[in-house]
Amino acid sequence: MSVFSPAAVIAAPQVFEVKTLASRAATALPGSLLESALYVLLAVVWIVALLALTGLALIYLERKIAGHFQCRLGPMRVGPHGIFQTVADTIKLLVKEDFVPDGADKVLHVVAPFLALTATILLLVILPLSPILQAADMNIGVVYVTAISGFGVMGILLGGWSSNNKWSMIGAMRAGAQIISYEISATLALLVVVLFAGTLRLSGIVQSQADGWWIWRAHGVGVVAFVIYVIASTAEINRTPFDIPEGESELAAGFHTEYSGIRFAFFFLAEFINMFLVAGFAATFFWGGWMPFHVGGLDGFNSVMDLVPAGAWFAAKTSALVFLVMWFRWTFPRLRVDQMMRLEWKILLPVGFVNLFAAALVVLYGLYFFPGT
Amino acid sequence: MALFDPKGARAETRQVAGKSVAVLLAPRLVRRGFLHDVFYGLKSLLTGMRVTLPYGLTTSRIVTRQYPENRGTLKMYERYRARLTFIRDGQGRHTCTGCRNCEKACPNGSIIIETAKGAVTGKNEVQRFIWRFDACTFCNLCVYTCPFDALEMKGDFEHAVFDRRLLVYNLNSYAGPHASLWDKVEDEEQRKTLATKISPYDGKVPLAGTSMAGCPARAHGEGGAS
Amino acid sequence: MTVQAYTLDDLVKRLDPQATEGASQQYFLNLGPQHPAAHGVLRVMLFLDGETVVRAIPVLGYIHRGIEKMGESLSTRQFIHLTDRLDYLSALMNNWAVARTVEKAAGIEVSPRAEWIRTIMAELQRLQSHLLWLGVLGMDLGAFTPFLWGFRDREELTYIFEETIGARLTMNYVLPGGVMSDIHPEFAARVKKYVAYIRPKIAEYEALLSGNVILEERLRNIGRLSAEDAVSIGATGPVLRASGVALDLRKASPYGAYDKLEFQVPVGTVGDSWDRYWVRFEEMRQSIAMIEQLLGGIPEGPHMSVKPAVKVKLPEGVHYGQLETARGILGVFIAAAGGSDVPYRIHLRSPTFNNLWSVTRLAPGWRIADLVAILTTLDLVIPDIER
Amino acid sequence: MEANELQEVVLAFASGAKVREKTDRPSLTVPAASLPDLLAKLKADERLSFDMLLDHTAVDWLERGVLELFYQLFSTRHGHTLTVSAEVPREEPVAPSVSGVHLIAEWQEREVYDMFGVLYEGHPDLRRLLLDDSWVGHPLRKDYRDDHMIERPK
Repeated sequence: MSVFSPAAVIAAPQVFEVKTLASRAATALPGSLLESALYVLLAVVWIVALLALTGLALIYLERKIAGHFQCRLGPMRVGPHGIFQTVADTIKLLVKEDFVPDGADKVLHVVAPFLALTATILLLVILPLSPILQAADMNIGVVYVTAISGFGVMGILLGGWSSNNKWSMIGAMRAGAQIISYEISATLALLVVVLFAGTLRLSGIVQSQADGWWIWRAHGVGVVAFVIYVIASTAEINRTPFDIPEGESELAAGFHTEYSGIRFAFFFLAEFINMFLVAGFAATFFWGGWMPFHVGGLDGFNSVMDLVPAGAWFAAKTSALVFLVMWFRWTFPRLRVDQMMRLEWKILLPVGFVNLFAAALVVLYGLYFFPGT
Repeated sequence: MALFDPKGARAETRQVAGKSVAVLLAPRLVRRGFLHDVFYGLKSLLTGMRVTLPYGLTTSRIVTRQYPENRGTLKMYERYRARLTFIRDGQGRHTCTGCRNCEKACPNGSIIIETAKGAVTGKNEVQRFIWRFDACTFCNLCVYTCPFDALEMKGDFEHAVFDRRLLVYNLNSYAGPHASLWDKVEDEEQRKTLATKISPYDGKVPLAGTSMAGCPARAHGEGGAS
Repeated sequence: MTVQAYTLDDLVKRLDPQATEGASQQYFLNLGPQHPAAHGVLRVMLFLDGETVVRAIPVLGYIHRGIEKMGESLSTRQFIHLTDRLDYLSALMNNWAVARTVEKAAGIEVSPRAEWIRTIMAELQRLQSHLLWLGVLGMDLGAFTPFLWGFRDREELTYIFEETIGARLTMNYVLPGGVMSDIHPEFAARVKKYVAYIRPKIAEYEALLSGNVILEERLRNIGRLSAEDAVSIGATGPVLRASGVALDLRKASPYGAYDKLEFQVPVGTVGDSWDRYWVRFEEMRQSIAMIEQLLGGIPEGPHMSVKPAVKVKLPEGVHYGQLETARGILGVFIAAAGGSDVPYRIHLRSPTFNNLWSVTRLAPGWRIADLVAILTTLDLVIPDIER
Repeated sequence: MEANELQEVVLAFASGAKVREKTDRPSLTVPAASLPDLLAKLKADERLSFDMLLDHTAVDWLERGVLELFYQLFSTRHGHTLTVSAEVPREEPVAPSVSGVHLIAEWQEREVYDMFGVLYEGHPDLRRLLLDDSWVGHPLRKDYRDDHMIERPK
């Protein structure tokens, strides 16, 4: 039963069947090894393309948006409105001398940026962009996300430590304390959604929002969890107001002071893709991911919403969140290192725990919207 | 009660340095416990975000000007001190007498004047007015002290060259007397002699105005941007 | 001789963690001379314990140009153009300080119009200096946007200077006897327009920065300078006023047209970074109010009372003049041998010299990030310190 | 307090002090040895309360063979000023440090040491301030010469 007239034209809400590239490869395997290999290759190409393209796009966007916030134009020279600026910069970074400073721990110095980027790539694998565009899915998805995002700090710590530079060292130590602390709050916020969705599988979490996104279905708890997640994950990706490990005006670049050329580019790329990932996960957990805007029961309305492809929903939500994070950066000053820790341990963490407890009560008594469906 | 009250400054009168002074006391910040601080802290952040949002979303507040593109319309203010030049009348005559007041006024010796007895008038006249653009600090004292209003600072831009020796100028393209003396010269030939352009300067600073590899010759004395 | 001078190396050796047993957690770190928060070439040697500053040793001399030595062979009129290069953000006030001292020494009368022009220009420049400081403060504390906004608003002011003076930064405008050129015919209209433009911008800064909880956290109670210490250090300007001493030469011994103006002196209560921030912020408002009052009545008259050809001879003796720049009291000490316009010795007491010294008092116990906040609220201009 | 009155009051304080002529402020010359005591007394006295050492510098009077140290004092309470000067011989320029009285004297004295070579007895940290430690000579002395100095053409 629908309230909207197009119901006659539009069929009942689409049922989203999730087919990840990995599962396709797995199903193809007994039949055709070639097909399976093709799917694996496709997944690899997809991840690399996603990495490169989002990287390029985000860096360009950040510059443009920063420019506009600051009454500037941003890049304007390379290509129309400077759209090839990032490409030009990438080429510059590629051909730049890639040096290891004197007295640095050579192996670790070289490995660190790869570690940082590896964590990012591992997270990209599981990010559900649409029902069909997800490289892999797993039943412990949330645990995986939490574990891997904590792994990224390794690269930063090693990079800072191996540089043989006191500024880098301070930056790395700050990063270690910061990322590990905020990991807790981010996880607590995600657990709220896990409670509601009843699954750790990311595609399952998205599908659990077919009747409405958790941010509003879960009453106030969802909003609080969302705010905590946004704050904590902004801190996790070292962006203003939590760019303490880099601290341009304090540490002169922090952990990547001594990096140049391609390895600096890796840190840089990892940082931007992390922003995309954080926005993507926030969208997935709280804004329904690729799930269109649905209201449980309003089938006609829901099917109108389904006309917009799932991937576009994801892109729109993620872009909005990316803009939010950039907006933070171009508005706020930076916190001090101990204030940042205080914010985590004295404000976010208690609020997060209380919120999780409240969420448990809400789930227990089925107080959220459309509990039956 | 918000954390910061902009109107919270208290006015009072204080005795300082033997006088009573009207002062405005800085407001202190209000802290009233956890919930109050978190709520108003968040609110203050949102206030800041509200201020920046219109900037981020629209392009109307951009103030950047794109420089080489707007070169044609770019106007410097008339008083802008960029390049020392002679003021010339319609016939291109200057009013410098070579009195050296500007040379003496120059704080760092950027001006060197060479004078000689003029062949035609028999009076002391300026041979070469050398201005070292590379050393000049644009303090304007030469223009200020000139008793004959012979100098001015022009507002052109784009003076970059690849060799600082090219920044040594000879301001007078002809070695001649003060403009008022010209009228006393009646002979047409002599006038021509007066207006003859002098050769590129080859005195103490040899390269001024001449060409060298990679640097095209520039007319000395006139024209800034080429 | 019993008095022994020593060197920085000696000091470092004395503090070296290897030399002092059981203090192995402590280390040296150079903040500067090339550091984003050093605003130029200030070098602060930090002796750190973790991130906490144990001792801060400012090391100067990276931009010392010997202006005082140069002044011994330049006439005062020529010397004035060098003062542009001290505190380049209050170039005009530096000019004025020397010009005033020379005028007082040589007994030169200055027309009310010249004094009016000097005053309004000085206030415009104070506003310009504080705008730049506000932007830089934002950047030092991690907010990049106010930095460019500050430059945007300051740019409009430099256009006003450029139109009348012909220079944007190194102005060399105030000479003994008056000012170099009369104001541009459009000056008053432009300033009026600017005042209308800047008021809403100040409100924007207030909403963006003053009210921001992060900024408050970064500044509140950081680097408290007590009034006694501030006076003993000889801190002046906003730094002293933030410590609660309302010493402002514009009030204490009015010069120019300040005696005709009504304004309040913003002072702090405890002398922390927040007070220094607020005092400067409020000074911008007071400057705008002063500019508005000044625009009300432009006196007629000559802008210069000394002919360019006249040498301003300094009578024999010691002359001292002072004036409130954007950063505090600039003192000009002239010892003249007499009969010449070239001083025998000229010395400049720059406000930031003393203000910087307070770092050695303020920094210990705070973290690197706080040190940056302290440095930025001291509003340092390094060429002014080193002359 | 009027300038003359101020001078009289201060003269009563300092033994061996004379009024320094040819200055535009109340000034006196005192023996260098009495400086710290005098400045401390001037600071402590209620009527004078010279609590701020605005400026300290020196002048090299080459012909007389002395370095004259100038202390510009200012009272933030009363707003009056006082110039105290003291002479030390050029050849053996030793003066007592006043950094115990006014904190900033520590740096001002370092600058004067740097530029004039005046050695301050009891200074806690007597190093060069603006020039490098390896610098030879004290540049603001009138007879200072080095290879890079250019004479201003007359």
